Parts: sequence; C-alpha cells; structure tokens
Amino acid sequence: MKASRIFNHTIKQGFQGIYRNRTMSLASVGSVTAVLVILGLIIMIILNVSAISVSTKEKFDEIYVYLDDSITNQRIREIGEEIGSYEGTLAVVFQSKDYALEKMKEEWGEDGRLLEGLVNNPLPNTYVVQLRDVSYASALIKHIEQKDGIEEVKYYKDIVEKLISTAEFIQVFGVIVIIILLLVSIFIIQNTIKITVASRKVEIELMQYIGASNGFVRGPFIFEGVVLGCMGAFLAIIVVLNGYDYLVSYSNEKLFSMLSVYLIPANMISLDILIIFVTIGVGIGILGSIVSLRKFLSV
Amino acid sequence: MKASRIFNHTIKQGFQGIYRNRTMSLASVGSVTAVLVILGLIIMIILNVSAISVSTKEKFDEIYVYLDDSITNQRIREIGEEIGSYEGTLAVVFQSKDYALEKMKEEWGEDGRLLEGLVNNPLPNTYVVQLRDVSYASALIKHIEQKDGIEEVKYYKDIVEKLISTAEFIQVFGVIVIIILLLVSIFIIQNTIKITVASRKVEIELMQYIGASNGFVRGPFIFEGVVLGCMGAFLAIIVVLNGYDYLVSYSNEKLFSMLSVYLIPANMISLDILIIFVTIGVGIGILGSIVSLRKFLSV
Amino acid sequence: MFEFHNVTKIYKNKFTAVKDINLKIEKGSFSFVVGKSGAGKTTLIKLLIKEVNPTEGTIFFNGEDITYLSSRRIPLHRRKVGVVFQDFRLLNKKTVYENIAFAMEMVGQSPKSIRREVPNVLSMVGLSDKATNFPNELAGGEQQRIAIARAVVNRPDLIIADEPTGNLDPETSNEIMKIFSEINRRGTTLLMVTHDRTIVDMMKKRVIELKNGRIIRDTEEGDYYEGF
Amino acid sequence: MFEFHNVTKIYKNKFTAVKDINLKIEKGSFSFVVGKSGAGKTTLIKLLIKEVNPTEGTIFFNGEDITYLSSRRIPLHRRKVGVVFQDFRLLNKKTVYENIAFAMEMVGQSPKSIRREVPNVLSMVGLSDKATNFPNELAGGEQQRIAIARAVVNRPDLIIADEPTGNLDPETSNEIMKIFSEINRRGTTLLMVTHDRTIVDMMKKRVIELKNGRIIRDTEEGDYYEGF
Ligand SMILES: Nc1ncnc2c1ncn2[C@@H]1O[C@H](COP(=O)(O)OP(=O)(O)OP(=O)(O)O)[C@@H](O)[C@H]1O
Ligand SMILES: Nc1ncnc2c1ncn2[C@@H]1O[C@H](COP(=O)(O)OP(=O)(O)OP(=O)(O)O)[C@@H](O)[C@H]1O
Ligand SMILES: [Mg+2]
Ligand SMILES: [Mg+2]
Repeated sequence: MKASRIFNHTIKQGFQGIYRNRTMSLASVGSVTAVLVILGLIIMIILNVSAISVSTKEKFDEIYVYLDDSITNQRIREIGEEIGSYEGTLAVVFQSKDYALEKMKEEWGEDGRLLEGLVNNPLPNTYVVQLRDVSYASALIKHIEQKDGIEEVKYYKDIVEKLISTAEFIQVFGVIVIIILLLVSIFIIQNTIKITVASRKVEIELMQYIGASNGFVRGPFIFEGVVLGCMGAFLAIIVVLNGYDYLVSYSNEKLFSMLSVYLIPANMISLDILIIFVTIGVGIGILGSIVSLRKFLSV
Repeated sequence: MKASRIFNHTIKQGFQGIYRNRTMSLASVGSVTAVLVILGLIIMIILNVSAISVSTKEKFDEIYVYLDDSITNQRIREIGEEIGSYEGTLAVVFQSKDYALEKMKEEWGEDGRLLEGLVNNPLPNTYVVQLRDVSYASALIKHIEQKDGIEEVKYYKDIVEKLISTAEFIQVFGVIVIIILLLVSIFIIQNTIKITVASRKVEIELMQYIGASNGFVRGPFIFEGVVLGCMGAFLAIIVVLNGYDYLVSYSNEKLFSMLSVYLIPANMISLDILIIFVTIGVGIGILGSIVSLRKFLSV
Repeated sequence: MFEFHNVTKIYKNKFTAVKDINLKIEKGSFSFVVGKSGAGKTTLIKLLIKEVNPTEGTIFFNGEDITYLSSRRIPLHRRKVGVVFQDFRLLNKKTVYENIAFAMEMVGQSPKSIRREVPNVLSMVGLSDKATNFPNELAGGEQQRIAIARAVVNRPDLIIADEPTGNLDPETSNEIMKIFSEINRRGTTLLMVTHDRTIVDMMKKRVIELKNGRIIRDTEEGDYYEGF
Repeated sequence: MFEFHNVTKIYKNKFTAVKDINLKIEKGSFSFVVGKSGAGKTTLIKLLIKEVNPTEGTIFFNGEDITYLSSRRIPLHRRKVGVVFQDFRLLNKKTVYENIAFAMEMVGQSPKSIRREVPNVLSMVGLSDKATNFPNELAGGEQQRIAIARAVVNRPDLIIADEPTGNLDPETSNEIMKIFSEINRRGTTLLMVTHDRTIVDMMKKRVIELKNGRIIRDTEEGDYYEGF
C-alpha cells in the first residue's frame, strides 16, 4: 500500500474520529488542559521558590569575622591575607568599626538616633568573607576561629540552612505533587482513550476482519491521541502563560515589592513551558492510545 | 410496584453497574479524587494563610505612643486616661523608658551589649495601645497626635495593610482556582457519566422498551453517581488529611518554627473537610448523572 | 386490541415509510405482516410501541388514544406489549438468565416469581443449558430464542415479533411457532412480521401485506403470496 | 481453496462447538452449510477467518497452513476472504456509502476506484438511493444487503455468507442469490450458511450438513433435507 495513502488515511480518520466523538474528544482535551494547568501552577511555584531561595541565600551567604579591638593594623592585614588565600574564599572586604557604625545608623533609619548617645563605638573591625560555595563555610570557620586577634566569627548558618531546607522541602513536595498529578492525568486520559477505543470496538474489530494491517488500524487512534494531547497542551499554555503574566505584573506591583521578592517574568520561561507542555501532552496522547489499543491487537 | 423493590433494584443495579463498568468507575472515582485532593490543597493553603495573617496582624496591630521626656508624671497619667477613654481602645499599657531599654537588650540578645555603652537611655516612655479593630487606627492617631507631650505616634500601618492585601490576594486567587477546578471537575465527571450512560445506551433503551418507569430507569444511575462521588470523596479525604497531617508535623518541627509560624492542626479542620468533600462528591455525582440522563428521557 | 386510523409516518429525511394505514387487530387474534424489505413493517411496530410518533393519523390501543403519550405514560403502555426485536436487543453484559430476569425486574415482578418463571421460559425455548452464557457466546438462533423468551415472560396482552425465525432452521422455527400458537390459544394477541413463506402458508392465519408503506392485501386465513 | 483436517473447537466454557471436522472446498465452488441452530456453522467460519483458533487439527488455505498465524499475517489472510456476518457488523456512525468505502480504504484501494466501485456495488444490491443514510435508518433487509455489498466490493478469492437472506423476503432473496451466482460464475469461491430451504433446494449445489459440531452429510447437488 502506498505510504501517502496510509498517511492520508491516518490523518483523515484521526480528525474524523475526533469530530464524530466530539463529547469524548472535548473531555480528553479538557482533562489534558486541566492537568497541565495545575502542573504549570506547580512548576511556577517551584521555579519561583528556587529563584527566591537563591537570591536570599546570596544575601545571607557571607561570613562575618569580627576582629579584636586590641590588635595592630599589621595583624589586621595579615588576617585579611590569610582569609583571602583560603581556597573557599571568593572575596574579602574590610569594614572598619567606624564604617560599620555609620552603616548601622543608616540602616536603622529613624531609630539610628539611638546610636547617637554612644560614647565609644562598640562595633568591631570586620572582614566580610564571600564564599565560593556554602559547603566551604564550616571548614573556613574552623580554620579562622583558632587564629590570634579574632574576637568572633559569625555566620547565619541556621538561617541559610533552614532556608535551603525549606526551599528543598517545597521543591520535593512540588515534584511529588507533579508526579501524582501526572499519574492521575495519564490515568484519566488513558481511560478516556480506552473508552474512545471501546466505543469504536466494533469499528476496530471490523477493520481487522476486513484485513487492515495493524498499523493501519492503530495509526488513526494514535494520531487522534496526539492531536487531543496537543490541543490540551496549547489550551493549557494559553491559560498558564496569560494567568502567570497577570499574576506577575499584579503581584510585583502591589504585593511582594515590599519583600523585595520578584517573580520570574513570564517571557523568560514561556519557551520551557511550551516545550514541557507539548511534550507531556503528546506523550500522554501516544501513551494513552497505545495502552488502550494493546488488547485489540491480539484479535 | 412496591417501594422496597424499587429501592432494592436501585441499590443492586447501581452496584452492579459500578462493578461491570469497572474501568469507567475507576476513572470517575479517580477524577473525583484528583479534583478533591487539589481542592483540599488549596483550601489548606487558604486556611493557613488566613490564620497566619490574623496572628501576624495581631502582633503588629498596636499603636506606640512615644511621650516627650520633658512632661510630668501627672501629664503622663492624663494622656494614658485620655487614650483609655477613646472608644476604639481595647487596652493601654504603660512602658517606662527603663523597661523599654531592658526589653530591647533582651530582645537583641547577643547584640544587646551594644546598648551597654549608652550614657543616657535614648528610649522614650511609651503607651502601647491595643485597638478594638484596625479601622479605629487612623482616627485614634489623628486624635492623639495633636495632644501636648506626645513626641511621636508609631503604627505599622504599611506592614499591616500590605499583609492584609497579600493574604486577600492569595485568598481571592485560591477561590478563583477552586472555582475553575470545580468547573473542570464537573465537566470531567459529567463526561465520565455521560460515557457510562452512553455505554449503556442499549440497556437504557431496552428498559424503556420493556416499560420500566422513568424513575426506575434513572434511579440506579443516580445512585451510581452518588456512590462514585462518595468513594472519590472518601479517598480524597484520606489522602488530604493524612498528607496534611504529615506536612504539619514535618513543617512545624523542622521548618517554620524559626518563623514562629504554625500550621493549623489537621484534627481542627478534618470535620469541615469531611463535610465539604462528601457534599461536593455527592453533588458532582448527582449532577453528572442527571445531566447525562436527560436526553434519554424523551425516548 | 388496537386500531390505526389513516396513519402516515414520514422520517426526518422526508422518507415516507408508512402511508395512510387503516388497520384493526382484534383481541386474541393471530396475524402475519408480510412485505418486501423496506415495505414499512418494522415502522408499523415502532409506531405501536411509541418508539416513533406518527406524522399523521390516530392510533388506539384497548380503546385508548395513544397517538401522543406523555413520557410518564409510555412505560405503562409498553408493559402491555412484548416485543421480539429484529435485532434481538440482548444485553451483552448480562447472562441469558439475567437478561430475562431483567425484563421481569423492570416491571416490578417479585424475586420469587422471577426465580420461578425464568427457568420455565428458558426450557420453553429449549435453552436451559445456556442460562449462564453471555449473549455473544450464543449462536444466532439461540440469541433469537432468548429474545422470544424475554418477550413472553411478562405475559403481555399483545406480543409483537419482528422476524422471530429469521435466524432459525426450519425445525427450530416450527417449535417456536408451536409456542406462539400455544400462547395465542391462551388468549394473548399475536402480531408477527415474517418472510418465512412456509410458516405463513402452514398457519393459515390473517395476512396483512405491505408494499411501499401501504396495505395492499389483508386476508383472513391467507398465504404468503396472494392467491395461492 | 481451503481444507480442514480433524479440526475441533472447544470454547473456554468446555463447550465443544465443532468436532473432528474434515472438509475440502475446491477453488471456484459454491457450497451450502446447513444445520440446526447451534450446530457449529458460525464457528466454522470463525475458524476460517482466524477469529478463533482451533483446539485441535490443521487448517490449510490455498495450500498454506493457517492453523496458527502471527498477528502480522492475519490481516493479509483476511483480505482474501469477504465475509457477510450474521449480525451485519455495519458501522452505525458511517453512512451506507462510507461503510463500503471504508472496507475499500482498509485494504488500500485508491480513491478513484472507491468512487467507481461503491456506486456499482450499491446498485447491484438495489440500494443506490440509501447511500447517504445511516445503518440504523435502514430496514433489516436493507442492512443485510449493505453487508453483502461490503463483502463483495474488494473482490476477494472467497466469499463466506452467514445467513445472508435471514432478513430478506423471498423476492429480494432471489435477487441476492442471482448476484452470488454471478459472482461465483466469475471465479469466486462461495460458502454460504443458510436456513432457507427454498434457496438450497433451488440452487442444487454442494450441501454440507452439521449436527452437534460434526459433519453428518456432504452431498454434491444436494437439498436442504437429506434424501429429498
Ligand atoms: N430513522 C429512519 N430514517 C430514515 N429512513 C428510515 C428510518 N427508519 C426506516 N427508514 C426507512 O423506511 C423504510 C421502511 O423501513 P422498515 O424498517 O419499516 O422496513 P421493513 O418493512 O421492516 O423492512 P425489513 O423487512 O427489511 O426489516 C426503509 O426504506 C428504511 O430505509
Ligand atoms: N464464545 C463462545 N463461548 C461459549 N460457547 C460458544 C461461544 N460461541 C459459540 N458458542 C456455542 O457454540 C455452539 C455453536 O455456535 P455457532 O455460532 O457455531 O452455531 P451456529 O451453527 O452458527 O447456529 P445459528 O444457526 O443459530 O447461528 C452454540 O451452542 C453456542 O452456544
Ligand atoms: Mg424490519
Ligand atoms: Mg450462526
């Protein structure tokens, strides 16, 4: 049989199938859309949690080395060089005690006048160390703490770790929900297609009695699955991207700006969403069709 | 026909229908469960956001009235009485400047030693006013500010308002998602039942040819819808309550305790969830059945 | 039993399946309806059980006008009529036993009488040993006999059979005809559509012949072909 | 054309539908299969088109052993056989025209030959004016003729007809038999299951009689009943 004829047959029968079983087709597309929209929601949450946790981590991911007031400038320089030569160090910045007080006054704003009444500056000279990676932190702290002339080493370890673990928790939780949702959706769509196929049992059996090859029988159904999956995916993309776009502009303007937390702009992830959704939509369609058709191939 | 016979027939046929169309039944229950689980997730988020926002609001919902250092004890008392007699005031507490400094030292913990070096206590005597309701805030502030001997009135208006608007946003967003989900789920389940009914078209038509009354024809299908809806609801309840219970204990222990944010315990809302879910499940089942059966009643 | 007054049925695609039919069937009678394929025989039956409404004319059943019936009253009307459908209409998901029990449940028979009557009627059509089979495990003729069993089990006033022997060998056909005769003798009105010349010629009953939707012959004790 | 060697079919519920059948059908022949309802006639056909596998024995088709075929080779085998099913198996969602065109598409006929052949075969069975109807808008006999048209349209080597006149009036039956004779005359092998005594007696062809799954008679130029 000519390939072009098989191709034409597959396309024609596929679309005819979708049209003739409109209700079922609509249900399938609806299911795919619903699942993908929820999936999109979760992906957005995960992406943003990751982004926020990275930016927050950066803010907190510094080690403060407070120096004794009694040591000499020579020793201060030495300590700076030692820290700078450590392999985990990305950058070291010296903050004099006067600068620290100024900065504190500034940061406190109105409450800064509380500090006006101080006789001596109680703040220490400080080295602010930026790490290549969080994993170097404990080694570096151990390394420095023993040195002479160090009053205290301060690191927001707890906060950073809790932050990381919170973010990880949300991500793991999200991935679990995604997996459950995917299973549920494959289940729903598999059933939908199983029913589509069952409702055409007579047709499939007849095709087989007439002597149509297995590919010829399966082709239109698989194509139908792909088309339904794609339609669901495209609907979901429209809903998710527009919804997210609206959410971003609304929330960035009105809500989270005060937390200096910004959501990832929609256009930065639209391509990923497109690829992910179409892949999943088509995958679900093909998978559902094949699984549903399997039992008919033994006839 | 005897009522008990109709009843028995309805029950028997309903369960038989569920069993004979296992795949479809499973799909329906799966859909209901999936939708309700997602619904549960959103309800949990909304409830907790509300609870957190209420508790946070309470924390911030105080007006600090800073008094001039120069005024007499007499005037201090007068101001206290004036504030206390205002209709929006729930409670007034006097905080002497010494107490304020002690408290600050305590709150700052390690950093408290910064305050050791102060010559004078720069903090003012303060009245902390608790309001009956946020809405009284601006009136009270206006009322007090004009008074003699008041240095400043402080109120975390911005934070409270942003907090409220964030919580409201999340709630509105959640409700919208819930409505969309409910529509999607009714759509899915309606289609599922439509297909169940369609797959039994022959049976229904035959019943009508034999002369079964409309109620007799419809009964088992509606009962079937109710059972499927209930099963979905119960599965969803199990998933949601257990999942939430786990989440609460996990997160309260490990994560949010540092933010002094606690999730609502599962047992406090389990009854509500039960009622909501069963109602929705049964409602979806009945609605889906009736809608799907309508076109067969004209035969 | 029933009467047709100037009944015409035109299907949605403008096809006139039955045209200006006047017909009176007496209580307790036994009549054959014959005619070429497409003559309108099945349409006549569909009109009688309210599967389709007539485009024109009036239909009476037991003296009552049933031309148009509300959806509440159709079931009550149909309980008086047992139909053997040309395409059997058995439920593939129910066993033979359940198919017949189902017809009894539908009209509210007691479980006790169901347990008594189903085996009775199965042995009547000679299929007692197939009670637990599903319809698609049966031979064509066996399915047809199940359809007959189901139509008679509720003892309706009128039994309509649409080609009840189309898939039966002559011997089995004769047995079935004996059953129908016996049922008719006990007082049930019988109306049978058939193409089986042998049966019609043998039974010597009233024959109504349709052609292109019109009655072209109506003879007592007639034959399959006119004038034989 | 095909041969059965000691073929037995026992269904899952231990029912022996066909027992120890030996049968050889010559290319270009015309044979009737007769027997009571449940004798195993349809089972014989199902064995031949690989709808069921034999429990014992061997089946040859055109000299090739088809007792067991892989799922890839079944379609190729079935293209050589056109079947008129006892229950028609028309697609209710396709029009009459589409039902026949569908059978042609399935085996890869060109759109041009589809446009040419479908009207041909429809006029052959006398249903040109029903081309745009759906099957459930047709009379029983009309559906049966569509099933016949579909079986012959691909010009298979062998045509098997399971009660192709069960729902037809004698006149239409005769027309259909003329068509079958003509097709057979052009070289197509024909195997027909029937209960229609008139047809069998008239045609004077080979008659194979089954009883309880066994061949109890096999006569050239036979009658419906033995010894008539
Ligand atoms: N729903 C319908 N829509 C359009 N035409 C119809 C419909 N039902 C039946 N017809 C047409 O009406 C005519 C009469 O149909 P009917 O089923 O009454 O024939 P019949 O006498 O029972 O034939 P047979 O002996 O073949 O069963 C046929 O030509 C058929 O095509
Ligand atoms: N799938 C099956 N499972 C069990 N028994 C079956 C199955 N299919 C057929 N049978 C039994 O096998 C026997 C032969 O069936 P078959 O369909 O071959 O009969 P037939 O000769 O075609 O009869 P008819 O003339 O009534 O169509 C019957 O008694 C039937 O009940
Ligand atoms: Mg008819
Ligand atoms: Mg058969």
